Amino acid sequence: MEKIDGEQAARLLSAMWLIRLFEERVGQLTRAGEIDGLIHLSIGQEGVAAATCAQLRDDDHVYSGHRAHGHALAKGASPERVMAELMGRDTGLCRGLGGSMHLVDVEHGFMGATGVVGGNVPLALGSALAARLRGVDAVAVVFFGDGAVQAGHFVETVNLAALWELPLILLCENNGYAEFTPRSAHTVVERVSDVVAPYGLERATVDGNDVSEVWEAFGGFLEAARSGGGPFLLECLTHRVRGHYEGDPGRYREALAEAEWREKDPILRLERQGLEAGWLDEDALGGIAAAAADEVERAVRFARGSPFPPADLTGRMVYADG
Amino acid sequence: MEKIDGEQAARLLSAMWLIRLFEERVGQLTRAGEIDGLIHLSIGQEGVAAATCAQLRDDDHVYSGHRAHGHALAKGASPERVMAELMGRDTGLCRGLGGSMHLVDVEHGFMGATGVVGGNVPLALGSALAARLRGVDAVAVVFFGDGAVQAGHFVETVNLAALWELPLILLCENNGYAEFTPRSAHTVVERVSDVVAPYGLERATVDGNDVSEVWEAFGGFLEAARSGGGPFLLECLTHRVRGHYEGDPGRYREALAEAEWREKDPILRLERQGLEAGWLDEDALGGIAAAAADEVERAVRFARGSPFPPADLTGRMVYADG
Amino acid sequence: MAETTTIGAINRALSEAMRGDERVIVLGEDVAEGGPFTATAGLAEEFGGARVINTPISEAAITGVAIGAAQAGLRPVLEIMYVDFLTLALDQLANAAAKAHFMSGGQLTVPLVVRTQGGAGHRGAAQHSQSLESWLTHVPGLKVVMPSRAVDAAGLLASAIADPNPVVFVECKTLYFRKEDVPDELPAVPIGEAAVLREGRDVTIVALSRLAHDALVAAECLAAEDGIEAEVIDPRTLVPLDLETIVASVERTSRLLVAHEAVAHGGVGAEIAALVQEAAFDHLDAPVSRVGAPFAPVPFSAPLEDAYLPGVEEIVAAVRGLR
Amino acid sequence: MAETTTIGAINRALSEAMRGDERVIVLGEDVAEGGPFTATAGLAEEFGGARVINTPISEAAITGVAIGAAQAGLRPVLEIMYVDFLTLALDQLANAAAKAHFMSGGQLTVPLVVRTQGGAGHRGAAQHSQSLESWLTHVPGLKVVMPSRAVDAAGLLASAIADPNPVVFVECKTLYFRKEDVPDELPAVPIGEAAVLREGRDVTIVALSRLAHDALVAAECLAAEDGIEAEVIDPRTLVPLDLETIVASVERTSRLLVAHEAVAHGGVGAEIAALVQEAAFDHLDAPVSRVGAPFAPVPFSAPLEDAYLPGVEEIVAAVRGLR
Ligand SMILES: Cc1ncc(C[n+]2csc(CCOP(=O)(O)OP(=O)(O)O)c2C)c(N)n1
Ligand SMILES: Cc1ncc(C[n+]2csc(CCOP(=O)(O)OP(=O)(O)O)c2C)c(N)n1
Ligand SMILES: [Mg+2]
Ligand SMILES: [Mg+2]
Repeated sequence: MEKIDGEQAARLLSAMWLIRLFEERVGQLTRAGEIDGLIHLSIGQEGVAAATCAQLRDDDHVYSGHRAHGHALAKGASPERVMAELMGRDTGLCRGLGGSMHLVDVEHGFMGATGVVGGNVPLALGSALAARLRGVDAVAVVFFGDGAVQAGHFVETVNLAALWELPLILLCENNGYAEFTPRSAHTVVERVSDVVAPYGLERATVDGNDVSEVWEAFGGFLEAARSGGGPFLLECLTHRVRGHYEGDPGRYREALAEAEWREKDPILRLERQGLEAGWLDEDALGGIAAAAADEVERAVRFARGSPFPPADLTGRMVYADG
Repeated sequence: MEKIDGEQAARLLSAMWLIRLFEERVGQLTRAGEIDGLIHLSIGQEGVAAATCAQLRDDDHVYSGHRAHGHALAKGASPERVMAELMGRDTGLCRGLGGSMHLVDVEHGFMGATGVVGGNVPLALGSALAARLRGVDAVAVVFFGDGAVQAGHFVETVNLAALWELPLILLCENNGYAEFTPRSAHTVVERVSDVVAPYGLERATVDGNDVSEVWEAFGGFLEAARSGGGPFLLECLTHRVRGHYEGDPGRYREALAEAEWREKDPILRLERQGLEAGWLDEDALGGIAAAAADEVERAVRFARGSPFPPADLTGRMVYADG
Repeated sequence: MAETTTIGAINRALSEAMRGDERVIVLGEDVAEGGPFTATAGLAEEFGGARVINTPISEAAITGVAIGAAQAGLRPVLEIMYVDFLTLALDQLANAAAKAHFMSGGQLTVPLVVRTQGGAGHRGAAQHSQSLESWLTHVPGLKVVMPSRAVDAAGLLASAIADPNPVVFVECKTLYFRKEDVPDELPAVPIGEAAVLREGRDVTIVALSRLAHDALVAAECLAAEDGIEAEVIDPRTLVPLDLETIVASVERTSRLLVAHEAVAHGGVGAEIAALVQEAAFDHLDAPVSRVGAPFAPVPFSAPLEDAYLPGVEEIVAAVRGLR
Repeated sequence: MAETTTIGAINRALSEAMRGDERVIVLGEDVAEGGPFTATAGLAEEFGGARVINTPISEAAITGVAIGAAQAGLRPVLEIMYVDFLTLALDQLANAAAKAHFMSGGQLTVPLVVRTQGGAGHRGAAQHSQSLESWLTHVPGLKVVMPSRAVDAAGLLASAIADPNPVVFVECKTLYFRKEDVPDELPAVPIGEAAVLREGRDVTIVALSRLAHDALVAAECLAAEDGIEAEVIDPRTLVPLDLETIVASVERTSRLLVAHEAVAHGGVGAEIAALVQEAAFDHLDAPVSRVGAPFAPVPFSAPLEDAYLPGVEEIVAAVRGLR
């Protein structure tokens, strides 16, 4: 299986720093009242989005759920347009109609997030079905959380995917919590990869905070799916640093000790790995983070400077004309 | 595990003959236009209904699906009132409002059939939850087919049952077909008992046409559920002799060869077993079948002689007054 | 002219659409076997298992699959065997299919057709006999088609498959084997246009699906026995609704009856009554009247079901009641 | 008198019901944690995990579980976190809960309460902002309650829990933290009785949930600026609907406006308009007018959502439009 090298490490660090800083900024802007709505941040989970989407093509369709900013950015969505969407501007990815839980960027194959837990899992299978019928080698990927696995439409889809042997990669970010309750309150099956065992699809559980592990496991599945295999399930064990949503008091769980998190943090880990491997030096690392910070500020400026959508947009966007 | 003896064999043969002859008569009456609606017969599957329900108490709640005549009769519903229901009479179990797919006999703990495939599986779990909270040792049982297993609400319920460790016995009659398509067109998981493996509940797959096998396996689970265990899944491999519904051309599958079926037929098998064991002689066997035939004819006479419901019943039965 | 059944016309429209556009696929429970009503008979044989796909009993997931396939460029025609089971697919239909184009700011389109069938009269009892179209008309983003005639079923199905939006196509089981003469070339019927099935000056009857045929019978009876000339309109499409045709008729007749098989309370008739009393208030000589099922589930027992179901009698009585 | 929020009143009604009847249990996602709006806060601590049950994200199954538990003698209060996700539970609600008593010929009862909440205005976007109550009013066998005031929420929740039928209790997220003075003893409020919130001779405004409060503001503005005295009625219960109170008012005022937040097309306002124009045709000096959301999903962008949502302005304009 292909391992990451220095060049990729740099790309992945850029992607992770962009997501991290972008979402920290979104958190601030939410508290400041510049962004409103239901905001779910993926801080701490950036490694999964980065290490998977970096290996995908624009024609590989990605679907996601309510915690989707990182997936959209990693798949190539412009930070400016994502930020503008979160601020409800006309220049947003969805012209301000969708918001945080409904990001879509068709141009880059980010086919959409959803506010319905697990709701997009069957849609991704539909995209894989279309790829198979159209005879192209595109692969469909869907991100979902551990809480979605107990929803009927998830298992229904796993059964169909296995039955039809379609090029779908089910990507579970298992952060151990669904809203305010731990996985143990939702099921006796600790590992999501065990839930799908009966359907005989190839599956793996990896440390989602270890970018190279995710990269390699996903890369292997992707290669296989590209060449006619599938479906696959990759479970990434990860950690939600922030509350379920911005504003969540978060009293229901104790935060990881600072030191412990520094050990786990996918960004710091890859940085340490890069230094040890001699891929990057402190300056290079600093440069990557700084560039990401600039990009985020550009995004904020762009969004702030963008107009709100025209009043008649609501009525015009209900139906596609054909 | 408790084995069947002569006395039980006689009871089970009576139950099976009653179901067999009752349903053969229902088939005739359907073709004759005396019974209408969507009629699903369980001829060939009688062994499962008989060997399970015979071991249940009236306060053990049983739920079923669209192929439910046998379950209702085995649980103690009066053949007269079932037949009257199928003919839409006021003396029917449900006063003619429910029909074949909606038989209910609360007095005997037959809490209901449904036309929604798998729809009653969670209801049975709710009954088990109530038993647990009320501190009684009643056990809930739900019958469903192999086709229901691919429905999301089935797996959602299995997860909940395992999580809450409730006294529920999931009883699958796997006849290999869902309407006109074989199980292989619905899933790659051949055995239903394998579908629930991840949830760690105790489970077994038995020959559903072998009454003593079903009796013993179910008896074991029932005893365990009664004394605080559960949930359990019992998969009974069986065979649907008739089409999916009465009137179904049945072109989609070849019937078993007469001889082969005589080998499998749960009634003939138990009769042979009873003769070999010396439990019953040919006369006794003939008597059992004849008594069942009489009971069916009584049921037909009762139903034919019963009035249709009063015209205003429809409007009066929508809400319970309280 | 050739005689066909409604189901035959639907079957023909499906095979013609599949022949004309290889992006069209058909999926659903037992569709490769033709389904319980033979709507898809022969399709698997002609177009193969890759385009005519049997599915397990997983209404939610197969609806989501069809939506995703549509977003990826196919034109899926999904069959939900009974509208009663659309309840299991409603999250996907209402939250995903209906809103995708809107929420994506126009980036996504969902050229999906969901074929389903409703209606009672076959002793199917409460869970196999419902008429739930009014739920769908309350969901912006969905189009809802509900034809009464074979020729419209074929023509509207063709239009629905060609439409870039999700269309729910509601058929009626008790009309499936009704015979009708149709032109050899089945004409496309545009979505959103009502059909005036009978002209009349005294009263307008807007009737859906099966009730449209009953309305025609009722109209003849009213003409013969009461000298009342009823204009009978089949909206054919519920969303978008051709209100103009209805209002224009009421402006001439000054009386309106809306008839459908669904439970009257909360049915489509309520919306049509509310719209027309507002648009033609000064023309109405009597309140808009409605014929629909009583507020109860469908009873199984034959005499109760017959009494429950609205039909010719109820229409005639309601028109006579329009003082 | 004591000040409470709507959510506080609901929380209190739940704990009082659980104290008074041990058959009452509460289940739903995160309910033992109090839920996202604190409706169930403190219940797990007082009544324990056996009666306050967290569930996984399995809307269909937990609804079925609640139905089965109700049929077995418990009185479950199920929370579906957002009405938008009731779509996943609708098969169980419409095909099982609503029809069990009927289909069993009266043998089964389903004393179940489904608490859920809807409404927009919080920038929750299209999938967390819907108002879907009209779907439920089209399902015979369900009762539907939709209060606007804290005192009614508490009193009706008590009645719903005591009712032997399945009751869907539709709350409004943007009213949860509204403050209201309520009597120290919360009175039970019977299901099926409307409340006249304001008396007036010139026009009747029937307004649901959040819009009832907007209607009162609009009424003051109309009185001050136009000298129009509006009677404001909150039906409180949608099924059964207290039509008598509404019709009696319209017979005095001769004008009716129905206002709710749901999409107007196919909304509850259509049924009320259809019923009233039929029952009070000769009293109406103007067509029944409706205020509701436009035919579109709820947009996320703040200015668009604000423009989308019906409120005081729309009510005032509609009343002025009632020539
Ligand atoms: C069908 C549905 N039910 C309930 C909710 C409310 N809800 C939003 S997120 C969430 C928890 C999801 O947990 P998980 O899938 O693990 O994702 P995570 O938040 O951990 O990333 C719930 C219950 C919802 N959005 N959709
Ligand atoms: C939710 C739902 N979808 C589809 C149907 C139509 N239908 C009725 S029975 C059936 C097949 C059921 O197969 P299985 O569960 O194996 O039971 P069997 O008929 O073999 O006893 C189907 C698809 C239904 N009744 N309910
Ligand atoms: Mg999680
Ligand atoms: Mg089967």
